[in-house]
Amino acid sequence: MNEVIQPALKAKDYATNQEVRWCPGCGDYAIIKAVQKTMADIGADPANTVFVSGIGCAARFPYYMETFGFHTIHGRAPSFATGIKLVNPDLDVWVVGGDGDGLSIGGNHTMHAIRRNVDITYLLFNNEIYGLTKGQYSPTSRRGTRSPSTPDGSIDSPVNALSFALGANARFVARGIDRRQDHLPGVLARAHSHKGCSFVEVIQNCIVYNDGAFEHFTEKDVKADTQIECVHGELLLFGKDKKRGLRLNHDSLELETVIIGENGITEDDIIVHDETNRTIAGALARMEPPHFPMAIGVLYCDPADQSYEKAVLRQNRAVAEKATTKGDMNALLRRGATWDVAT
Amino acid sequence: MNEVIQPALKAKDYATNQEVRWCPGCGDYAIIKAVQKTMADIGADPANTVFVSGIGCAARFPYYMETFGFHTIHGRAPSFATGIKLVNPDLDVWVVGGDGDGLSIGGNHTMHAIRRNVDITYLLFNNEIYGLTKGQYSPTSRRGTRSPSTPDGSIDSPVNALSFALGANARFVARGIDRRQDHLPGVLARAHSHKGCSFVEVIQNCIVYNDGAFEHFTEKDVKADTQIECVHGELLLFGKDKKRGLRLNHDSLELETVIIGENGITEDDIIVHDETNRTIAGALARMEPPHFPMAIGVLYCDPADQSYEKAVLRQNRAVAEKATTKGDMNALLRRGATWDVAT
Amino acid sequence: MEGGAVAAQSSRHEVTDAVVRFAGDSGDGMQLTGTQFTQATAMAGNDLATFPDFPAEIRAPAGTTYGVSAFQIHFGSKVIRTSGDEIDVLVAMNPAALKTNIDDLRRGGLVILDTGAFTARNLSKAGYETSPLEDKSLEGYRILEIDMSRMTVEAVKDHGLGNKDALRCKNMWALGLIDWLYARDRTINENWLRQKFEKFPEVAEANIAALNAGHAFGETADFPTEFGAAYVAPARIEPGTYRALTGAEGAAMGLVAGAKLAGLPMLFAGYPITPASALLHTLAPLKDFGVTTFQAEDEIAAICAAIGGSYAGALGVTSSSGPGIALKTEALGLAIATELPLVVVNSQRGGPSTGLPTKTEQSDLYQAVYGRNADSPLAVIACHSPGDAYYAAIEACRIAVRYMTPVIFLTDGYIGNASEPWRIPDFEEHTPFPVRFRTDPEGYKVYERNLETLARAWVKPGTPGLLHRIGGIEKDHLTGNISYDPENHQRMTDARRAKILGIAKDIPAQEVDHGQNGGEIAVVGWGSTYGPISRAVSGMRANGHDVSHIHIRHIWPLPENLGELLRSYKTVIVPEMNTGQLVTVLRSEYLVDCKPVNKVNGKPFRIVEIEDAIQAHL
Amino acid sequence: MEGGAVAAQSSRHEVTDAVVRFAGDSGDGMQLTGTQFTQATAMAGNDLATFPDFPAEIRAPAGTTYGVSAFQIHFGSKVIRTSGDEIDVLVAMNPAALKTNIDDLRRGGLVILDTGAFTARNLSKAGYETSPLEDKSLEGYRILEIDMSRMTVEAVKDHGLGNKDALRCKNMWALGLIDWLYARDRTINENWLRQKFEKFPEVAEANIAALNAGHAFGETADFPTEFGAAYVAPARIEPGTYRALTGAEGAAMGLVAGAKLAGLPMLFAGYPITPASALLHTLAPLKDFGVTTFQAEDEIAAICAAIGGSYAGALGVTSSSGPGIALKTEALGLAIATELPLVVVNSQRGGPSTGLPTKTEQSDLYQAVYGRNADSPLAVIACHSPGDAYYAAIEACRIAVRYMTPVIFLTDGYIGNASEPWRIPDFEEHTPFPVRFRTDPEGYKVYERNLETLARAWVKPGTPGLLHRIGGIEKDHLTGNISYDPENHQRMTDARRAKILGIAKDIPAQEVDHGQNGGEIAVVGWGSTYGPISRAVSGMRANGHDVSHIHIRHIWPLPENLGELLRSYKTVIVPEMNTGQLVTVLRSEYLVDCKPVNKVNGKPFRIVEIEDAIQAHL
Ligand SMILES: Cc1ncc(C[n+]2csc(CCOP(=O)(O)OP(=O)(O)O)c2C)c(N)n1
Ligand SMILES: Cc1ncc(C[n+]2csc(CCOP(=O)(O)OP(=O)(O)O)c2C)c(N)n1
Ligand code: SF4
Ligand code: SF4
Ligand SMILES: [Mg+2]
Ligand SMILES: [Mg+2]
Repeated sequence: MNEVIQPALKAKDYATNQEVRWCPGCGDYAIIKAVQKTMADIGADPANTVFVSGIGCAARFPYYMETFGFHTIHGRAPSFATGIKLVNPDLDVWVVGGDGDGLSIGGNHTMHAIRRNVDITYLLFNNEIYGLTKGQYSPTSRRGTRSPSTPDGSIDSPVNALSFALGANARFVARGIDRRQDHLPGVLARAHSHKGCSFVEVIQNCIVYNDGAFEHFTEKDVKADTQIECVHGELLLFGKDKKRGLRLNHDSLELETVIIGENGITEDDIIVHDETNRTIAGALARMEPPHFPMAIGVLYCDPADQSYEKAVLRQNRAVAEKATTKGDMNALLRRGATWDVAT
Repeated sequence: MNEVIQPALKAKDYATNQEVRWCPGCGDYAIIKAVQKTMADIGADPANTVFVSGIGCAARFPYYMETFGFHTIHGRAPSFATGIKLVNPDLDVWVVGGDGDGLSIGGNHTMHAIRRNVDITYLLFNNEIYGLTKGQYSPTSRRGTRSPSTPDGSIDSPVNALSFALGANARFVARGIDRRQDHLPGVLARAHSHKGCSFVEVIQNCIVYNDGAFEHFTEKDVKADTQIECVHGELLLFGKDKKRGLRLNHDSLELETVIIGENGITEDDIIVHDETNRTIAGALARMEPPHFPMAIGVLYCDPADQSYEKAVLRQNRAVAEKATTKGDMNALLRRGATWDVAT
Repeated sequence: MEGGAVAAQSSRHEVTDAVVRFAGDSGDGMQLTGTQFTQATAMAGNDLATFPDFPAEIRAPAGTTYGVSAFQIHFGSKVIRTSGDEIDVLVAMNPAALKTNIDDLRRGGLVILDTGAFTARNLSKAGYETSPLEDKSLEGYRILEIDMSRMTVEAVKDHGLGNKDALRCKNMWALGLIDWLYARDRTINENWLRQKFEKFPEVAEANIAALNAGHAFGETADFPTEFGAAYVAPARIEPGTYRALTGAEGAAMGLVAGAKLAGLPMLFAGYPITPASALLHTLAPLKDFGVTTFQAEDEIAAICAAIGGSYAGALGVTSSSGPGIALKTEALGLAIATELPLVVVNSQRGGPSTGLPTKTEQSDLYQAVYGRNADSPLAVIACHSPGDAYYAAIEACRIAVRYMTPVIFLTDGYIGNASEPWRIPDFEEHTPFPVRFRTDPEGYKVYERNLETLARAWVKPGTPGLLHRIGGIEKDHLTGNISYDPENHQRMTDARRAKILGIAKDIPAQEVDHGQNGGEIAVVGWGSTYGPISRAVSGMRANGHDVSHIHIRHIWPLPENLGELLRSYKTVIVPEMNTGQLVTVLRSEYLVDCKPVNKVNGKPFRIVEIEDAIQAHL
Repeated sequence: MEGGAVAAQSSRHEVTDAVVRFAGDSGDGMQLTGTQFTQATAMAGNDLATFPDFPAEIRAPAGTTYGVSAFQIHFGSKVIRTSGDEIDVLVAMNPAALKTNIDDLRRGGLVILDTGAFTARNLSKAGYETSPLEDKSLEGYRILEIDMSRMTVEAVKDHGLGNKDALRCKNMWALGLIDWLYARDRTINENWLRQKFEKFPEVAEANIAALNAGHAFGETADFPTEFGAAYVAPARIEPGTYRALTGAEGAAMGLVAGAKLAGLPMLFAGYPITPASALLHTLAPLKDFGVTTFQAEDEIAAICAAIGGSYAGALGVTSSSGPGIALKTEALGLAIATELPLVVVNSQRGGPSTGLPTKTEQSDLYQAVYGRNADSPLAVIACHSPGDAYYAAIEACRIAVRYMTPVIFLTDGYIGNASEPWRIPDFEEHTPFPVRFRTDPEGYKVYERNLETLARAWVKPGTPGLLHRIGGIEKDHLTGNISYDPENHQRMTDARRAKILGIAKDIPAQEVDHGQNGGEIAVVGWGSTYGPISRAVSGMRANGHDVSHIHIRHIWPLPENLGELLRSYKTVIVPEMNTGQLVTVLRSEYLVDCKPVNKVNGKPFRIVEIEDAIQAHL
């Protein structure tokens, strides 16, 4: 066989030559690093990959990826991505956007891309703020957030990105953190390999407008006690020495954090993560410090038999095969009753 | 005391003199009847009540209510309602719309009104079809729905209205059925009395474009076995002689239907409905025949301390009181550095 | 109905044309009846034009005036251009139908009505205080009172239908009668019934029985002489194979043809809205023509998906009507900035806001030409009839792919629903305009322009060696990278403008539709006013008036010779079904004192209204 | 910088005006420096105009050209109308700032630069291959090389800041120097620093030390003679109390004033977008003025909430810039149909699509006047400067509530960010226009119109006896019930049009801003081109040319006398920062051959560009 061996690409081969224009220290740098590493890990073909984004700091992402890129308009990236997939289902389509882009103006498109189960990998960078427009609060900002548009503190309660995705019948839901370079690429690779819409929330620090918003669970000294890595089939344990864990209260059906060895708690009380369990996924998604650790990793994965665009294509083919006109324009023009007018 | 006693209004007093223009036999007739009955039951003041709607058959609702009414544009009713409440929180605002209006074009506004917890009563009439535009499938239509826009059957999987609302952090979620005149007014009254955004899905038969879509659980002969009425504090039982019930599988955390008396099942196995339990509410919302009965009644009710517009008003007042300008325009105009130019 | 000179068929008297309107309750099947009569009329070789008028409600309570559905057909042995100003024969299936339609009947015209439906209850539902059959309100019209209900039930009684179902055959009875009146070959209707009710043969036969009974009734009925059995000679129309075509079908097939001629698959993304949905419905089954239809969650998602489709290498098409198009404007700006092809179909309807969804209007021209933020030029094309919709849609596709630009294609509710006999072209005779995607990496610059068209190259994602990024931020005129450079922005703004204005070189010079270059009066129209203007102008020319008809298809850019042409007339009048929109564009472009003639009541112009406007300037 | 005749202050030489630009890295605090110098200049009684120029990035990597932030101020003893065509003095804090700004410096102008920042690394980041301090590229300019970095660190060393923090005081050093150069009273800056760093007194004192050091340096520095210590006499301006005002502040206070004058609370609903967000930010704290601000989930929700607010009896206001306004068009149609008051503020920016968000443009006039589906008339008002924004916003509110109509209020990024000294009016002197809600049930008809204004009555929900329903479907001209009646639609269409056109009777006749009625040339402008047109016209008039300046505030409807006025000039030229939009409206309305003069590079016109355009027609 006369095959040309392509040298494997490295993470940096997925970076464009364009100057990256995020603020120095922005969490987006870490995320793009993780994405580029993931691309190398999975051996992504740049020519077959498209990054689609809306508007926002996060949405500048495509400019920095040595792939095809479409920087569209605010909130609508999932719709463009759907169009792209319907025309060419073989393309590897990633959607990238911020919390404002994906959950404020774009919430509806996010929801519909999820429920249709379009085969895209949706990365939502949640910095709980509008970065690009200089720091207004976002739908994920916590109550009381002071920002230029809420100088006296915000009043509305935030939406939880993953609860929202699950409510929209997501079949793949995961969470990662900008600072977790050791963990994030794994999550991204899983998301990418999922057939259908995979929704990943990536916690991202905006150093300029919301610095430290996540430090209570991302700082080195606290992270072991405030993050729990969900791994399918493994016990839901956390803490420095993995002595803490999640137990289910069978009456209230709520999760509880417990300490192994205290009050007679043993490993048997701890639940094993089952990423196909929708109910548990919902409860994990809702957990927040200080009462709970933040759940990261793949919270839910339950692939449907088929993604939307593939099913559309299949139907198109099946119907086309049975059609009597067989794509013949003259037959189409003449369909139905016709009559002749002679000279 | 010199009080003028207003004679109590009857259901029919809440009907306008406008000719109702729904198709004969449409489920909307039953719903408006239930709403008018509820209005009478709760003694609603017509002059203080506003019905706001988008566009669709359901959205014609305000024309038939002898209250204030605003028939707006497709999908945006919750946004108008939010504006109304922010200006006058004392008005009793009801939002009415179809599944297309509220979950297709308007999904995002629905989501944000819910998460902000604006004090409105949102009635979503779900007929699983676009009635007004003559029968295209909707985001709640089941897979395979044949319609003018999907002549070969729809492909996307539907969204579940109540799961969606819960995913958006709804604090009140309920379901009623057009044909259940005995049950629906009770649900509506509960929804109305809830402070904050109450979201009610009303199952509605579109006799012209989707007739019988719900007959598998609304027809007389099957309804006892295919509907379960959720009542806070009571056992989740159903069936003609209330011998069937819902049990929780403590391993899978999924609900199961069981029959009392069979396989050793007793009433003790049946769960008691706790409308403040978010996890159970999620599971109830997802139930569907044939494997499960449809859950109707108040699935979830867990009021927040305060609704959005009330909290806004309170903040406005508190900040205004502390302000040094005290609403004095000349003080505002002169705020900051000024200097005088003499003649 | 003009009296015919020679009786061409035995005892029948000849007429050159006639206008018949079928009117009844929404449940009475008037649209079907009209369509069937149209079919039979077309097969008889007459020229024709139709005007269906639906109620706004889905299914209003029976007997109400707002539940009346009507279908008008104008046919003749001469060339027919409009569905007719006045009705000659009104078929009224109930009092509400009579009430809402009688005003359009010409003085002396014939009403055929079903007395069986003129019950006290129906009269009162229609808002009649006294019966029009008894008071003198119908004086001046000829009335034929027939108990169609009873006769229908009688006719179908052997077919075992219940009374309700039997009564539903009433429309076929009426059809049979009118078939007889104009000597139509009713086997066409019979065949159609058999096919439609394939699975319910007894229903088919009952309907046929009613049809035959109505027909038989004609023979014995006591028609006023001038309305007796008539004969309408075939029109002298171009030889060829014909079909009846609605505007929605014309536009749909034109889009499919356009994509084929470009060698592209089509992604059609829409969101239902009256009257635009018809296009989605017509295209959805055409899966064997490389058409994928996508019902999006809203209009914004629809246009974005269509742009995504174009980006991926298909012909992206989106469609809506006024309020939905409004929602698409932001995304349209992106298609303009990224210079991707896109066809945006606007089926105009009455506005503002929800307005009058089932009524027609031409009031979205401003929106099409000017309705965007920023300097955002694009091309605008309007079709003027169902058949023209086919060719105009092809032209829209051609411009979109050749110039890498969005094109707004304007049609309206009237064109969309109206039908006309259409000479079917041979697809092989259309000139293809195949798209050549760029695949050569050598020297590729994202925004480098073709020197002739000023279009950039179209590259499909997935093409090795051509990785690039585009977006809505201003881009460098070559590399396509983000550029905040002031001179570059000026350059790109100028280029976008020049590209669109340059299309004027690539479209036909404006012709005079009827009349001559220069003279006293030009009547300038666009879109669905074609019929009445054409008819009014030819009528007045026949009477010796110096008046010409110019009809504009290319609304933007305008044809290069148009200014000169307009200046060659003493007076230019511009009838529009809006408050004066094209007139703004023409006045501003050419500083010609074009006079607006406006009508905004949801109905097409009547010929006489155009004639009056011309008269006023003679 | 024009040479002054008399040295008014001891050894200082007098100049009538000067243009200074501060340029540095986004992190260098140039906007603050500029604002502080503006404050001190205003207090000195000079007239002035400023032009802040932000980078598009939030915080670009230090040292890059695209991270440069600049602030320009033009001040003088004469009336100042623009921020100046050319710079007299450029303060360049690093190589990138030099590189991106030097082209705007006049030949012979002065550059003051911080040599401490001209490191090899910074030079290369700025894209310099050789140092401009060493090659001959700066020939023709006067250069003052100062190691500000070192001198700042030196000056603040006693205040215990780290090196990085110490260096951040560099901008205050530069401010001190320029304060000295123009004899500014720097206690104003000191007070501000003390207030700003109230909680960090050591930071305040370090900054003050830097400020003083820069000032002290001035005394000993070796300035080129013509740039030595200058004195700018106070301008002869109207007596009164003044403040510095940006366009965003002007518009915000004008809206608040408008609501107060109408006697209404305000619901301001917006969604952040550059450069419109400033309005939201300015209004959000004003809770004691009856203002409720609502950050909606998107622009559509924002306008809908604002309309809901108006429906409920407040003044609904929404605000965005081009792409966001595009999203609001569908809902705008509803406000037009339901005839509710609404103010829609558009802070225009460069387009199409995302375009150039931080650059200015006037390209949304088409969108404002024509940019909707259907016949959807509304009023359009444009402000031309920060101070004018206040009065224009009040006028927008007045028209909205008096005519029950949406009003589009056009401003732009330039006006929004620019500042000027503003004579503060006495609020009590404004004429109130109190809204009277209808409360009387007697004979209430929802769409009955006031005979003078053609407005319908405004009824708050909650008013007993006035229950009614409104919506976007065409409504009966009296009852407001849904009406599909053709004549009613015509009547309502005509009424909506007449109502808006009738506003022309209620606005001031168009005046000539500068010059006379009739003559050779009129230069017609709108919006932020006011300054350069005004300056160019007065300059050319001073040179004896017959040219006049007309500036239009009421874009729609246009003032009644405008047509006649335009016809009284031989030539009318219309400079716009777009490809020719107002010109379309004027040509179409008046058939006057107005000539467009266009500039679309994201920057305001320079005076000389307008002069050249006038010259070309002399
Ligand atoms: C239609 C429209 N509305 C508003 C904007 C302004 N805008 C740009 S990005 C953005 C939000 C940014 O927040 P997010 O999506 O969270 O992204 P981040 O910058 O935080 O990464 C907004 C409001 C826009 N560009 N277009
Ligand atoms: C912007 C806009 N898009 C589309 C439409 C057309 N439209 C009117 S109602 C409707 C959907 C109706 O379905 P649903 O909301 O489920 O209400 P139903 O008629 O079933 O009660 C659509 C698509 C519109 N009026 N406006
Ligand atoms: S503003 Fe925030 S999110 Fe945006 S680039 Fe800067 S640090 Fe990152
Ligand atoms: S179309 Fe369906 S939903 Fe609409 S009125 Fe008729 S039956 Fe009801
Ligand atoms: Mg964000
Ligand atoms: Mg529906």
